[in-house]
Amino acid sequence: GDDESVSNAGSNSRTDNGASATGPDAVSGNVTISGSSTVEPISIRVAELFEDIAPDVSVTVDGPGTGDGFKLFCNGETDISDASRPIKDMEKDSCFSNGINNIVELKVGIDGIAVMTNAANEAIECLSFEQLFALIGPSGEGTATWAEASPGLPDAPLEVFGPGEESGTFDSFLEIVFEDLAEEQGLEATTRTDYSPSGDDNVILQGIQSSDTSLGWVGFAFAGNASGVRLIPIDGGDGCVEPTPDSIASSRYPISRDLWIYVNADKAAANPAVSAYVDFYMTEGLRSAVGAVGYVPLTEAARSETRDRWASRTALD
Amino acid sequence: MTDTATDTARGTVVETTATTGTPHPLALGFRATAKTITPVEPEPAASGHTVLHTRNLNVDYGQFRAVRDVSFDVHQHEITALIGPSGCGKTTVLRCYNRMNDLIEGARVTGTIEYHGVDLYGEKVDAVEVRRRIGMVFQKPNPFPKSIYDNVAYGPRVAGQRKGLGEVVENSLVKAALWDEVKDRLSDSAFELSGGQQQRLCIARAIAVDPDVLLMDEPCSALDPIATARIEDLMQEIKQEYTIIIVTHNMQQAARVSDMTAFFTAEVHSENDNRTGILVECDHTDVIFSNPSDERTENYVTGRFG
Amino acid sequence: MTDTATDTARGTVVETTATTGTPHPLALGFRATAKTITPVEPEPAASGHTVLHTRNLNVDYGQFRAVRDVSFDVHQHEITALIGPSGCGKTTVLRCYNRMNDLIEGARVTGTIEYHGVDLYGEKVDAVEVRRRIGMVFQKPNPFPKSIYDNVAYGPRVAGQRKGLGEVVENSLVKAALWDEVKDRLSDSAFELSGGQQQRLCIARAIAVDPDVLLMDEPCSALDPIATARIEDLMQEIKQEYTIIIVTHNMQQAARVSDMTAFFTAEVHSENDNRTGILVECDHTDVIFSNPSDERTENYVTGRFG
Amino acid sequence: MVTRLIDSRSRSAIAASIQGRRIDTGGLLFRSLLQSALVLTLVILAVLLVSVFADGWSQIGGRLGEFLSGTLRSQSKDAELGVHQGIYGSLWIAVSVAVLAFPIGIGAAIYMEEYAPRNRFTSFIEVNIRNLAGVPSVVYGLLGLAMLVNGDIFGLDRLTGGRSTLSAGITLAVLVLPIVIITSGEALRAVPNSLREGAYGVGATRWEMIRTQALPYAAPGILTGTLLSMARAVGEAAPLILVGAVTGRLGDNPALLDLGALSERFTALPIVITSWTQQSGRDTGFAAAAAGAIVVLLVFVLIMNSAAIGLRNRFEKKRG
Amino acid sequence: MTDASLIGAATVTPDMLRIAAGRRFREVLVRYWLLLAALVSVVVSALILWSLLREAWTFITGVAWADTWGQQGWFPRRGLYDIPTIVVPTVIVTAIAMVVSGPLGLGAAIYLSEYAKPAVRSWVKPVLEILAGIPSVVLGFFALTWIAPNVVGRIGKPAFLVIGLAVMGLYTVVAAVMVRSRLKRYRDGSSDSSALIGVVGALAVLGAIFAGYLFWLLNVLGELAPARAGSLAAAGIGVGLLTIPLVASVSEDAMAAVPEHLREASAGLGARKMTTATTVVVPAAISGIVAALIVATSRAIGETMVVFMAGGAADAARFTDSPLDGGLTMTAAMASLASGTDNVVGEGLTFQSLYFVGLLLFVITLALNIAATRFVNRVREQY
Ligand SMILES: Nc1ncnc2c1ncn2[C@@H]1O[C@H](COP(=O)(O)OP(=O)(O)OP(=O)(O)O)[C@@H](O)[C@H]1O
Ligand SMILES: Nc1ncnc2c1ncn2[C@@H]1O[C@H](COP(=O)(O)OP(=O)(O)OP(=O)(O)O)[C@@H](O)[C@H]1O
Ligand SMILES: [Mg+2]
Ligand SMILES: [Mg+2]
Repeated sequence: GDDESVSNAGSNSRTDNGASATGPDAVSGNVTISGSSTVEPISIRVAELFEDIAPDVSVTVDGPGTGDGFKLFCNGETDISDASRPIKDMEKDSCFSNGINNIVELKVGIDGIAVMTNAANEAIECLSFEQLFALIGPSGEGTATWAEASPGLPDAPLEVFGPGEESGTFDSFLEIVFEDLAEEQGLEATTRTDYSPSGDDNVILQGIQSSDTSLGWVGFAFAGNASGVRLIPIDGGDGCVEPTPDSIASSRYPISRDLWIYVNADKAAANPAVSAYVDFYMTEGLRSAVGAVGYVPLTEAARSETRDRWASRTALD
Repeated sequence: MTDTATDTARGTVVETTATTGTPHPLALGFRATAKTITPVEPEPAASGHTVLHTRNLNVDYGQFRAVRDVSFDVHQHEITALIGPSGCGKTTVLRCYNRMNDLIEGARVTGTIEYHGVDLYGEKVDAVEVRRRIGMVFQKPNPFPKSIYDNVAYGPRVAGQRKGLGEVVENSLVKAALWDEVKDRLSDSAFELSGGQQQRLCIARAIAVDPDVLLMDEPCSALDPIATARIEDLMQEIKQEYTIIIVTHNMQQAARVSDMTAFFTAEVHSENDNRTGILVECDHTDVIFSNPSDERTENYVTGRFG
Repeated sequence: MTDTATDTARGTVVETTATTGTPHPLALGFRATAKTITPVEPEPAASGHTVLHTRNLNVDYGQFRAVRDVSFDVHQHEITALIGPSGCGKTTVLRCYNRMNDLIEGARVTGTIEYHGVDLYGEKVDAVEVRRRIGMVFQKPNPFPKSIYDNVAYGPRVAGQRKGLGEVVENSLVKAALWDEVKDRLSDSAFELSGGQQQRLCIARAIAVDPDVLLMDEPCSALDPIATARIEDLMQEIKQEYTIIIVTHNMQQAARVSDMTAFFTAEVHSENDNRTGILVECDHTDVIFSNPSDERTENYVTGRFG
Repeated sequence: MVTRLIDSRSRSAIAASIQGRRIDTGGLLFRSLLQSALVLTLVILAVLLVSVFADGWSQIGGRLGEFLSGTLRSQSKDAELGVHQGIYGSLWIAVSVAVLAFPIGIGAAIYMEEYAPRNRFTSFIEVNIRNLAGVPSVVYGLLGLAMLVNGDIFGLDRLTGGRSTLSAGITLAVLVLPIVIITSGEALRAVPNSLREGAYGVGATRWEMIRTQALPYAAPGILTGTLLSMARAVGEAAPLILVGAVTGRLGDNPALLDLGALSERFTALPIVITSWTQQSGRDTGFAAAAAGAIVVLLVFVLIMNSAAIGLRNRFEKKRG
Repeated sequence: MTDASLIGAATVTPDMLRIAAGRRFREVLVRYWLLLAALVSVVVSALILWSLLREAWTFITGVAWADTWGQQGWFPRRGLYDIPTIVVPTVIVTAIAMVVSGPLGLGAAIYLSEYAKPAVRSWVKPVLEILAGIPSVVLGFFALTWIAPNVVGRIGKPAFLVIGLAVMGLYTVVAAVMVRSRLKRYRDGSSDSSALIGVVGALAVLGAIFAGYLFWLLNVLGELAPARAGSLAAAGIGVGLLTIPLVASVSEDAMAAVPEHLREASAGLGARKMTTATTVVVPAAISGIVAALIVATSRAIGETMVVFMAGGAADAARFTDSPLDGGLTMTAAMASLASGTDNVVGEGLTFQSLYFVGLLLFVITLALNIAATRFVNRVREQY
C-alpha cells in the first residue's frame, strides 16, 4: 500500500498546501536534518515523498543519535533535529545561549518497545514491570536463571540482550519501566551490567534467536515483523497487553515512547524550503510516512495538536 | 733469459700482427705453458678406466638446441677441461653429468651418458643419488648463509648422517686446504670468508659427501690470481682421489691443470641466428695447445679466433 | 719459433716453479709484449705538458683509508695505465679525477690534484663541469635505455646544446669507430648492440661533450678478445686528441697500449687487516715491465706476486 | 679411508648406489600440503567473489542503470535506490589522493633515495615513514576528525567545509602517503647505479640525472605503487566513519564532475556498503543492495590493481 | 674544433670549471622542494600524535582507573572503560586471523616459489596480488553473510577445538625445535654454559606460554556458547582471509629473492626439493617471512570494518574470551564511539575515550612495527 500513499501524497499535498503563498514545487533550497537514528527513517521517508512535489528542495538527513543531533542543532548547524526523547534542559539551555530561541517541538509518531523471547519459549505468557526490573535491573546482576532473578518464573537459563546505552530505546525503557521501582527499592535506575548490549538491533534479534530462553527488548518498529522471536505481553499495572499498532497508538500498551522533531523556527522563517518540508511533514508525513517505515502513527487528535503547534510556531521556553 | 724470451716474443708478435692487425702475445703464453706442463706431469693413462662415457649428447632448452651431438670419454683420476667461447654450451654439458638440467624447466637431454657403465638417465636411476656421487662446484662461490661448519656438514646431514659429522667436516676442510685458516672459527658465518676461501669451502662442501666425480664450472673466474693458484694446486692434489671435469675460460688455466681438454665451439644457424654448441675435439691438453688437429681449435687457442 | 719459445718458457717455468710451486707462463707473456711495443710506438715525450698533477693524494671512505699519499703526473696526449692487484685503489684514484667520489657517501679526498694548474677541488670549481671536461668510461658498458642517437646526444643536451646535435653525434661515433656499424640504425635501442659495440658507444658518449681527458676503468674487462682489440686500437687513435688514463687488470693490455704505467699495491695493516692502496712507482711502460726499479713491481708483473 | 674409496668406487657398487630409486613420500606429502594451501586460498576467494556477485545480482543484473544513477533511500525496494552518491564520493577521494599524495609522496621518495645524506635525521625520517605505513586506518580517521572536521588546529574545517568530501579525500591521501613514498622509493632503488654514473660522467647535474635517467627508469614501478595506493584509499571505510560520512540521506546527487559538492556532506561506496549491510536487518532487501554496491566497488578496485600489477610484470619481463 | 679545444684545454681557469648560475640555482631550488615533501611525513606523524594525545590526556587524567580494569565490560556511557574487554577480543581476532593466514599464506608462498611451474606462477602470483586489494568492507560483508552461517555456524565448536589443539601441537613442535637447536649449540661446544642458561630460559618461557594457552583453551571450551550470527570467530576468519594475500605475496617475494645458486648448491649435494626448501630457502628468506607475518599481524589488529560488521557487538559489550561470542575489539569500539549517541553529548569522557583507544592502538601497532624492523635487521646481519 506504500506506492498508493506516494501517489496520494502527490495529490493531497497539492490541495493541502494550496493555502500557502507559493506551491512547494516552486520552492527551492536546502534542508539539513540530523539526530535520532530511530526517527531518521521517518524524516527520510518524508523527504523522499516531498522530493516528488518539490524537486528543487534538497533534504539531507543523518542519524548519529538524538544527543549528537541536538549538539549540531544548538550550534545552528541543522534546521531540524530528530529525537527519540524530549530535549533535555541542558541541551535547551545550550541552544538558547547560542541564540537559537525559537524551537518548535513536534511529536510525529510513537514507537513501542517490544519485550521479546525466543519463539520456542512458550512458558512466559506475560511479564510485569516488577518482573522486568528483577530480570534486567541491577538486582538481576549475576543471576543465571529466570527463577533466580524473579521467584515464580521458570527455572530456565536467562540470557539478556538489549540496546546499548547509546540508544534512546535503552533510556526510554529505563525511564518507563524502571524509574519508579528503582526509587521504591532504593536502587539505581539502570540495567544489570552482565547483559549483551548492542547498538545494532539485528545483533539483538540474532542473540534472542540463538538462545531458547533468552530475554530482550528492541523498538517495536524493528521487532514487529521479525521471525524466530515472540513478543511478550506486558502488565503495566492494569492487565497484560500485547504490543500491536492499536494498543500502542491508544497507549494501552504500557511501554512506548514518542518520537519528535525539533524545528528551528527562525531558520524555517528564513528558508521557505524548511517550512515547506515541515508543512508536508505535518500532512503526508504524519499520515503515511510514519506507518510506512514501521512506526505507529499518531491518533487523529494527536496529529491535529501537532499541526496546530506548527501552525502557531509554538516555541519552547 | 728475458732476451731469448723477448726475441721469440717479438718474432711471434710480428707474425700474429701480420695476420690480425693487433699483437696477440697471448698466443705465446699458451704454447709455452702447454708444453711446459708435459715434463712436470706424467702423460696420463688415456686407457685409464672410463668414468663418464658420453655419446651423441644433445641438450635442448624448449625449442632451442643448446648442444648437439657431443661424444667423448672422461677417465678416472684425470682432470678434463672444457674450453670454448662463451655460450658454446660448456656449462650445459657439465650440468648433464649430475642431472642438474632436470631442475631447469623445459630442458631436455638426449643421447647416452654412461657412468661406470650405468645409463645416467636410466629408468631406475635416482637423480638425487647421482648428485651425491657427482659433486659440483659453481662459477660463483655459493656458500649457504650458515656457519662454516653447517656448510660442510650440510651434505652428510641431508644424506641422513648424524654421527661423526665433526670428523667429516675436518677431513673435508683439510682436503680443501682450508682447515688451518678456519679451524678456530667454524661457527662463523661462511660469508665472513674471502672469495677464495669461500670457493674452497664450496669444494670442501662438495667433498664432504664423498663423491666420485667433481664438476667445476669456472671455479676461479671470480677469484684473484693468488686464490686461483691455491685452487689449482688443490685440484692437482685431490685428483688422486677424484675424477675432475673443469670448465674454464682461462686457457692458461686449462693448459696448467688439465690432462685432457675438450674444445667446444658454437655453430651459428644462418636463418635464425641461434647458436648450437658442438664439440670440436677432445685430446691430451698439450696436443690441443701445441698442434690441434682442427683449425678452429688452433685459431681459438692462439687467440686468432673468429 | 715454437721451439725457442718452449725452451725459454720451460726455463722460466722451472725457475718460477722453484719460487712459487705453480708455473707462471704469464711472466713470459708480458715481457715479450712490453718490449715488442717499444719499436712500434715512439718514446712518449715525458716532457709533454702536464694535464693532471697529483700530490700526496689520500682517499678515505669514512674511517677507512683506501689510498694513501699518491703522487704522479699525467701528460697531455699520453695513455697512462694504472695497474695493481684487486682492491689496491685504482678505481678510487681514477674517480678522483672527475670528482666521482663526491657522489659517494662519506668519501673524503685530501691532497692536491691540479688540472692544467687549477686545483680540481678548489672553492669555485663545479664538479659537474669537471665531469664534462674529464669524461669517464666504466668497467661495464652502461648505455642508457635510449636510442643510440640519444645516448650520444645526451651529454650535449644536458649541457644545453640544442642545434647541430646530429653533427656532434656523427663525429663522436666516427671517432669511436662505431659509425659504420650503426649509422643506419641510430634510432635503435642501444641495448641491441653487442657488448663491444656498447662499450664503444659509451666512449662515443663520453667524447660527445668534447672532453679533454678520458678516464677508463677496466673498459675491456667485460669484453671478448676481438672487441678488446678494437677498443685498444681506438685508444691509440684518439690519444692524438685526448689525454687518457686507463685502469686495467690485464697487464698485457697495459703493456700494449700505455705510454706510462703506474703500479699500485695495497699495504696491509697488521692490527686491523685494512688494506690501504699506495703508488709503488710510475714510469715509462717498457721500464715498468722490463726492469722496474721496485721489487714489488717486478714480482707483480712477472706474476710472482705475493 | 682410501681403501673404502676403492671398494665404494667399484663398478657394481656405483651402479647399485645410484639405482633403485625410492619414491620420497615425505616430499610428496609436503608438496601436496603446500599445494592444497594455495588451492584452498584461491577457492575461498573465488567463493567470496561468486557469492557476493550472486547476492548482488538482483540489483546489478536487474537494474544496473538505475542502480548506478540512484541514491540512498529508506527502503530497499525503492525504484531510485542506487550508489551514485557513493561513486561520486569515492571518485573524488581517488582524485584527491592523486592530487595530494602522489606529488608529495614521489617527491619525498626522490629526496630520500637521491639526495638525503646518510645521517641520524634521514634514518629518523625513514623509520618514521615505515611506522606511518603501519598505523591503522582508524587512527588516520581520528586525525581527520580532529584536524579537518573539528578544526582543532589551524581551523582547517573552514577550508574543508567540515564533514565533506574534501576532508575525506585529504584524510585518505594522508593515509596512503607513506605507501606511495615506500613503493616509489623501492622503484628508485632498483635504478642501476651504472645509469647514474653514466649520466654524471658526461656532466649531468643531480636533478638532470634524476629527471632524464632515474625517473624514467623507475616510472613503471612508481606508477604501480601509486595505482595500488589509490585502490587502497578507495576501499577504506573506517576513516570515513570518523570523518562523518552520511549514512542516511544525501540531499543532492551531484553530477560526477560537480566540483561544488566537494565541500558538502558526503558518502562513499564503502560507507554505502556498511550502512546497507546494517539496515539489512530492518529491511532484508538491503543485503542485495549492499552486495550490488560491493560489486561496483570491486570493479573499481580490482581494475586499478590489475592495471598496476600487469604494468609492473610487463616491465619486469622487459628488464629480465 | 680539435685544435680549438686543445688550445682551450691548455689554458684553463677556475671559471671555466663552473656551470651556468641558472643551472646551479635550479639544483638548489629542486633540492629544497623535495626536502619539503620529505618533511611532510614528519609533520603528519607529529599531528597524529598531537591529536591523539590532546584528547587522550584528558581521559587519562580524568578517568577513574578503577573503572578500567576488572569491570563487567566496556560501557563508555556508564563510565566503565574495562580495557581487557576490548583488548582480549582484539587478541582473539588477531590470533584467529593469523592461524588462518599464516599457514595458508606461507604454504601458498612456498609452493609458488619452490614447486609451481613458471606457467602457473605467472598467473597465480598476480591474482594473489590483485586479491590483496579487496577492501575490508567486502570481507566484512562476506564474514557476516557467508562465513558466519556456513563456517562458524556449522562447524564452529568442533573446528575451534581441533584448531585450538592443532595450534598447541604446532607450538610444541616449534618450541621443541628451538630448544633442541640451543642444546645442539651447547653440545657443539661452540658456546659455553651461557647456552645452557639459554636452554633453561627458553624452556621456562615457552612452558609458561604453553600453560597459559592450555588454561585458556580448556576454560573457553567449557563455557562455549552456541555460535551467534556475528562472532569474533567469524570476524577473525574474515580478517585472516584479508591478510592471506599479503602474507603470501610478501613472503613469496622474500623466497624468490633467495639466489638460484643456493638451491643449485643444495641440489648438487643430493638434497631433495623439500630439504632444500626447508633447510636453505626458508632460512635464507626468514627475515622477509617474519616481516610478512608481523606486518599481517599489525594489519589484523588495526582492521576495523570486518570486526565492526561481523564481530557481533557494537557500542558496548560485556567481557568475553570466547571466540564464538560477539565481542568488541578496540577498533570496533572506536567505530561505535564515532557513530554517535542518543544521550546528551559532552557528558563524561566518552568522546575522549575514543582518542584514548586510538592512542592505545597506535602504540601497540607502533611497537609491532619497530619489533619487525629490529628483527629483520638482526637476521640480515646474521646472513
Ligand atoms: N636455463 C637456460 N634456458 C635457456 N637457454 C639457456 C639456459 N642456460 C643456458 N642457455 C643457453 O644455452 C647456450 C649455452 O649456455 P652455456 O651457459 O652452457 O654456455 P657456456 O659455454 O657455459 O657459456 P659461458 O662460457 O659464458 O659460461 C647459451 O646460448 C645460453 O643462452
Ligand atoms: N664506495 C666505497 N665505500 C667503501 N669502501 C670502498 C668503496 N669503494 C671502494 N672501497 C674500498 O676501497 C678499496 C679500493 O677499492 P678500488 O675499487 O679502488 O680497488 P681497485 O683497485 O679498483 O680494485 P679492482 O681492481 O677490483 O677494481 C677497496 O678496499 C674497497 O673495498
Ligand atoms: Mg658457463
Ligand atoms: Mg676497480
